Parts: sequence; C-alpha cells; structure tokens
Amino acid sequence: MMIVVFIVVIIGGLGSIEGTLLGAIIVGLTANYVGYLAPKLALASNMILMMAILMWRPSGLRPAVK
Amino acid sequence: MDKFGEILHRFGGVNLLPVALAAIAFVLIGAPSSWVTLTVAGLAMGMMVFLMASGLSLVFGLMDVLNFGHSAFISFGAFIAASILAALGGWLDGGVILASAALALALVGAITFGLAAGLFFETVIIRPVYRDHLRQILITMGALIVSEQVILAVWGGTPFTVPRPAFLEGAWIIGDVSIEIYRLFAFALGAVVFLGLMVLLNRTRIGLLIRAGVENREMVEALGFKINRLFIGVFMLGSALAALGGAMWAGYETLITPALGAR
Amino acid sequence: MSLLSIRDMKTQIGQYHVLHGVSFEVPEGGVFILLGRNGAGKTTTLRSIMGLWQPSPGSVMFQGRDIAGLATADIARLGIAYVPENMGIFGGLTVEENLILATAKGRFDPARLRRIYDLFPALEKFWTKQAWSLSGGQKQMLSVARAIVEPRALILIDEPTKGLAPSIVAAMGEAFREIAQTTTILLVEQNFNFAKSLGRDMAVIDDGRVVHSGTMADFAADADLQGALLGLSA
Amino acid sequence: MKTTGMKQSYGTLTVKTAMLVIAGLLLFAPFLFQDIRALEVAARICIFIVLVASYDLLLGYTGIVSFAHTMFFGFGCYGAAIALRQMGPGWDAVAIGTLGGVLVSLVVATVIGLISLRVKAIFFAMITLATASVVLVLASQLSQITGGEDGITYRAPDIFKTATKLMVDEDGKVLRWFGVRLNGKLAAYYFVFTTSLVLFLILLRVTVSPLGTVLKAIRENEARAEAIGYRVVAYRTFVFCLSAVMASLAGSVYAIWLKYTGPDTALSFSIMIDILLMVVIGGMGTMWGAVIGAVLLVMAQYYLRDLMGAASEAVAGIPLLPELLAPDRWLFWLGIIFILLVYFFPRGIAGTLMTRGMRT
Repeated sequence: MMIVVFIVVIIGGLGSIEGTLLGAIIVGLTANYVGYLAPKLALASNMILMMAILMWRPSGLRPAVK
Repeated sequence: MDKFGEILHRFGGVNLLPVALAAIAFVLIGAPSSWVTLTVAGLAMGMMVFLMASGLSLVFGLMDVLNFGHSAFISFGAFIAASILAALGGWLDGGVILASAALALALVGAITFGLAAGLFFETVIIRPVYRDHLRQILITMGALIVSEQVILAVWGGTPFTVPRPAFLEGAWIIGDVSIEIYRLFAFALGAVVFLGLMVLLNRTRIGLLIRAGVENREMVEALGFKINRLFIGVFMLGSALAALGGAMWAGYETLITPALGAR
Repeated sequence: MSLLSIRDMKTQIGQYHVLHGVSFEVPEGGVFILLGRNGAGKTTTLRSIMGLWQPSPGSVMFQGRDIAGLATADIARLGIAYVPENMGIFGGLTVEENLILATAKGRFDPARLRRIYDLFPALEKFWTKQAWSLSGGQKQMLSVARAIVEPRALILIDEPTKGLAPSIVAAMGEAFREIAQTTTILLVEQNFNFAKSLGRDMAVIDDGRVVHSGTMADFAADADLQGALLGLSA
Repeated sequence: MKTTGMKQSYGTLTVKTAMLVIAGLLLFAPFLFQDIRALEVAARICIFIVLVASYDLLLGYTGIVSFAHTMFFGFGCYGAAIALRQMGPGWDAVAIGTLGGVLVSLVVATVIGLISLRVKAIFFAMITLATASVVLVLASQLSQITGGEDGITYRAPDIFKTATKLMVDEDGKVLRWFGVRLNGKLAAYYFVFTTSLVLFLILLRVTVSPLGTVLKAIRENEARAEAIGYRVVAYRTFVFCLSAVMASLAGSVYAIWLKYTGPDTALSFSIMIDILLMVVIGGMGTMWGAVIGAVLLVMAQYYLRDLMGAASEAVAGIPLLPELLAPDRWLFWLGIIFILLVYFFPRGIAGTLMTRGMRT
C-alpha cells in the first residue's frame, strides 16, 4: 500500500487533507476503471496518473499554503 | 480559455476531476450496471486509501517529516484487527450486536496500537533527526525494514484469512446493479473520518494551531505554544488513522500477507 | 531597573559565529532602537532573545529572570511578543483567526480589540479575509496587532518599515508611539529618520558586537558618530 | 593514495590498508578460496562495490535519496539478458544489450531528473520509489519479453563456459595453476573483477575531480551553491544520470556472470534495501565506505544466516526470540544496526574510522 499511499499524497498535494481525499478518490476510481477496461495497465495507471498530474501541477492538486 | 477556467473554478476546479473521470469511464465502459459497481468500488477504495494517507500528509505538512515507515502502521493495523477478529470468531456469527462489538473491538485495537506506535515512533525514531531530511528518510526506512521483519516474525509469512462480521458480507442487489455492503461501510467510515478531520481543523483551536503550524512553526512557538506537543498529537493521530485504514483494508481484501504494506 | 538586560550574548548558527558578545540594557517603557548595518546581527539578536536561536554563554535577564536557554514558547508566555522581519503571519488563516491564535485563552478582550481597530482600521475591514490577500502594509499591521492583542511587557519588532509606502510608515510610527505608552518596544530599524523620531534609548550593533549605546538625542546630534557606525553620509 | 607531504591519520591508514587487503583478496579469490560458493560471493562483492559506489555518488556526495537505483541495475541486467536470449551467446549481443540498458537508463534518469530534481529531496525519494515499483510490476507482467516472475536463463559468450579450456597441458586437459583449473569460470570471474575495477576507478576519479567538489558544495548548502552560480538542477540531473549508467553497466556484467536474470536478482526492492544498508553501514560520502559496506553485507548475506540458524536453535525455548533469530530474519538485525548507525555514526564505518586519530 505504501506506493499507492505515496502516489495519493503526491498528487493530492502534501499537507492538505482535502487534497489527500481528492487524490485518494481519483486513484481509487482510476484503479477500478482501468482494472476493468485494461487489466494489464492497472498498476501502471497510477504511475501514469501521477506523472500527468505532476507535469500539470508540480506540487500536486491542492497543496497546503506554504 | 480564461472564461472556461473561471467557470470551472466556480464549480469546484480540480475537485471536479473525479467527476470528469467517472463521466469518461461511463462512456468507455458502456454498461451502466458495471459502471455503478466499479464507481462504488473505486470510491470505497479511495476512502480507505484516504484513511491511510491522511496521516502521512498531515504529518508532513505540519512537521516537514516524511515518514517512510508509515506503511508499517498500515500493516500492523491490518494484522492486529485481523487477529482480534479471528480471536473473536465466535462473536461474528452471533447476531448483529455481538458481531458489531467484535468489529468495533478490532478497529479500536488497531487505533490504540496506532496511537501507541505513533507516540513511540515520534519520540524515539523521529525526534532526534528533525530537520535533517536525509537522515529522516534513512531512519524511517530502517524502521520500516525492522517493522516488516517483526510482522514476519509474529504472524509468519503465510497469508492470513480475515474473518468479516456476517452483516457486512454480501451485496445489495438493486436491479442489475450489485453493491457490496463492505464497500458502503468503508466509504461511510472514510467520509465520517474526513468530516471529523475537517471539523477538527476548521472549528477547533487545536485545528487552528495545526493549520498555523503547517505554515510557520516558529511563529506558532513565538506566540507561546509548544509545537512539540502538537507534533506528538498529530503524529499519533496520523498513525492511528493509518492503522484504521489498514484494518479496513484487511477486511476488504479478506486475505492479507505481510507484504501488504510494502507493495 | 532595566526591563531586559543582555550580557555577553554569543550566538552560533551552524558553524558561523554571528554574535560575538552582545550586551545592552533596555529600560522599561518607550521605544528602544537597535541600529546597525545589514548583516550586523540585529535580527540574530532578536531571534536569540526569543529563543529561536540558542545563545550559548552570557545571560538574557528579563524582569530579573534569566531567560537564556528557555524554550521559545516559554519566553513568549513570560510576556515577550515577536514581530519578525517577514511578519510571520499565517496566510491561510483569516485576520480574525490570526489574532485569536495570539490570545492566551482563545477569546478577545473587547477593550484591546477596540484599540486594535482604532490603531489599524484596515484590519476590521478585512476581518474575515485570508491573510495572504492583504497588502504588505496590512500584513505588517496584522503582525503588530497580534503582538498587542494580549498584554505584554516587551515587543520585539524587526524592521517593520521595510518596503512600505511613506504614508503607511507614518501610520506605523503613530501606532508604535501609542503602543509604547503602555508597552516597551525593542525596535530593529534601518530607516534612521524613522528610528530617530521614535526612540529614546538606542544601541548600535556591528559585526556581532554592540559598538555604541546611549540616548537617541545624543546620537542623532552626532553626525560623525552616525557616519562612522552606520555608514550614513549625512 | 599519495602519502607524500600529508600526514595521514591512523584511521585513514587502517581504511586504506583494508582496501588493499580487500583488493588483494578479490584479485586472488579464485586461488585463495577454491569452492564455487566463495567465487560466487567474490563476484557478487565486485558487482555490489560498483553498484554501491555509484549509489553513494548520489546519496553521499550529492545528498539525493533515490529508490530507483535497482531499477537502473535491472535495466542493465535485462538489457544483456534479453539480447543474449534473442541473439544467442556472442559479444555482439553483450554489446547491444549493455548499450540498450544504458540508453534506457539514461532516458529514464533524465526524465525523472528533469521532472523532479528541482523539488524537495523528499518528493524525489517518493517519485523514484513509485517509478521503481511500477517497473518491477511491469517486468513481471510483460512475461513474453522478460520471462515474468521466472526470469530468463541464457548462455554467456563461449569463453565464459565452465567447459572452456583457457590453456591445456600436454594431455589436452585443462591446465591447473596452484590447483586452480584455468577454465571459462575463471575467465568469467576475471571479466567481472576487471570491469568492476575499471568502473570503480572511474567513479573514484569523478569524486576527486572538480565535479566532486561542486557536488559537495551543493550538498552542504544548496542555496549558496546556486548563488555562486552553479546550476544545481543540471548538476544533479547529470549525477543522477551518471550513477544510473554505472548501475546499468554493473547490471549487464552481473547478468553475464549469473546467466540468469529475474525480478529477484535484478529488480526487487530488497536489492535496493541492501544497497542502502551497504552505503550507510560502510559510510556515506566516501568511496571506501562503499567497498567496506559491500564486502561486509554480501558476506553477511551468505554466511550470517548459517550463524543465525545456529543461534535460533540455541534459544529454542524462549518465546519470539527464535523467530527473530531465524535465518530469514537477518534483515531485522541489520535494520536495527542501520538505525543505530544513522543515529550515532552517520559517517558509517569508513567515515568514522577515517576521522579517528585526526586530532592527535
């Protein structure tokens, strides 16, 4: 679970609870949808998701104000 | 483009991502019943992962400490809850009240462990290496290695079957849509925890301190608050949430191995 | 008796010795000005008093009690407030939340709140706004307001006029004058004209040592001394 | 290794003597330890010295924590393995496989480096961890290419076959020197030894070059280094790529030696943990530490288990202790040693030794 947890925290934005929830839901949904549509991609999907979101927002979707 | 962005922002901005995701998936999947099942599963999984991840995020935000040993709390939570459920096996078939009691005991057991382990971790493992990121990563990684070995030593390497209370077994069938009850339970629990955290952070003085501490630790100290106590509290809370998430995950998977945390 | 008396304070940050033995006395009441060039150690002095850096030997006596080595929070609880150079406000919190956090019990004293409103009307206006959206001057006001929301014996203020418009600097000066009637202020300042108009006593710090201390009146009259110590040409 | 002019502390001398002893032992390993297992250990030590030294370039010299080092090692292993499998045992396959591994490593390292080296150390650690774990999963899923969980077996170039006779006596039998058969196994060992030595010397050269000085400056004070005018991100990305290439090369050599490549030997997270333990126990920020760490831990892996098995039986009656002393639990003790070292001797064995006697 460590990897999933890390990915969630990274894409959600470190330090914010709302961000973490958002990241968790996105990862959960993606894992299930991709698992159904393209089972082979299921595990790589999280990674692709993370890369895509980091390119778009380098510090995650909703980072805490710093 | 700007206008579009503005409209998007008004309706929630990035919060809409899951909705967009669900909409795209709906088109791609085609079959509404499978889509509902998958969405519920995704939301439930999301909520459990949220439980596990929220502590990590909070601890990082407040203390600037990234605990690579966080997943040890998840694993321990899973195994402790599973062991308690297995030990109370007789209760699980003995009606809703007894089964609920067993479930509650299992979750409380995991949470209690998380609190205690968090206290230990914060004071013994992390306190000496505050503000030294390199050593922090190394130390918490070392702690993770040791924790995993302890789990292997205590529970052995073989998969462990997790009994579930009878009332959480099975699924609701609405038309041709089937929804596993455990998933609903996981979602509800996650939502309650999230709301609880939001109230704690936004409506209480402790929460105010945490939010202030995330921004500027020194200034919180200069206003006369001992941030170390806050750290310990938040760390314990985070560990307890991870253990709770692990416990829920154990019930979801129903078969757990010591490799659970590391994957 | 002086309110704050610093003797031979030495502070080391990492491997660098920043303060080589700072000594001065802050008498009770009024504004005490700490002058000095950039990098002379003024900010470090304030941070050391506050316990944010730990000064090794020497003593920091506050109201007759040695506070060197105490935790920052304990020092704050003894009645010292700190307004750092970067203002240290919590951007994600509203003005109200910033201020309520500075109260000891989580409640405002109505009289003090009234006073803050009078001194800084902008804060009342933006009461429920998140602090990051305030202007620089308003942030500075918030930071100062946070220091006076509870009764304190001493307020340490680090370069409050840096980067502010002249009109706001003037208002800030008025506010400090008012505050100084009831609370001692230890003010670090680069803006000599501003400092001159406020201070009663002063000290100059250079290269981690106090090189001059005395009254502001004497110092302001001695242009040679100013030139030598501060590098001011006029 | 010049001793002229400079007064050396006895700790440094100890370390350097140890280096000479280790180098000697590895050089004459086939003659000194004449059993298959010992040669296996010696070859593994050679490979891990390079792997750990290249990781130390990241961790010790630059202060970057990456969890993707095994991934690059794995690229090298799989590169050589797949080429040898597809093209048959030949040097062309070795060359193409090695080059392929290096190229993939270089590309991946550059992408990761450019995306994430500008952010905080912690972020980088997390991202490398996530990437590495995904590659591990991919390797076991793409079973047509990688052989999945079972891995790939293949033949190394003919000269490394045990049956190959390097020199024959009058009867046409393989010649023996000091009782050692001059066969392909020996050639393979010396291939591993020489390439490892060359790679290690390159790394050593890098650390004493101006680049090494810049890296240390960045590690000590990033903002300052940036202010002086060093392009921190560029340097970091470069070092990350360099260490990735080194790891990849070490992987290719290992693949040739083992004639087998699978997730457990090339990619698994436990190798990453081994590397981390070796660097920290040996001593971060010194190449000698990498050598000491690799030697100690590889030896421990092979020989400590026997010892622990015996200890476990000795305490059979006591609860939990036998479990913790079981041979499979050796990581438990290493983990504890690791934590204690990070607390009390952050410079590891080599670093601590080398500062000893400095003040006399």
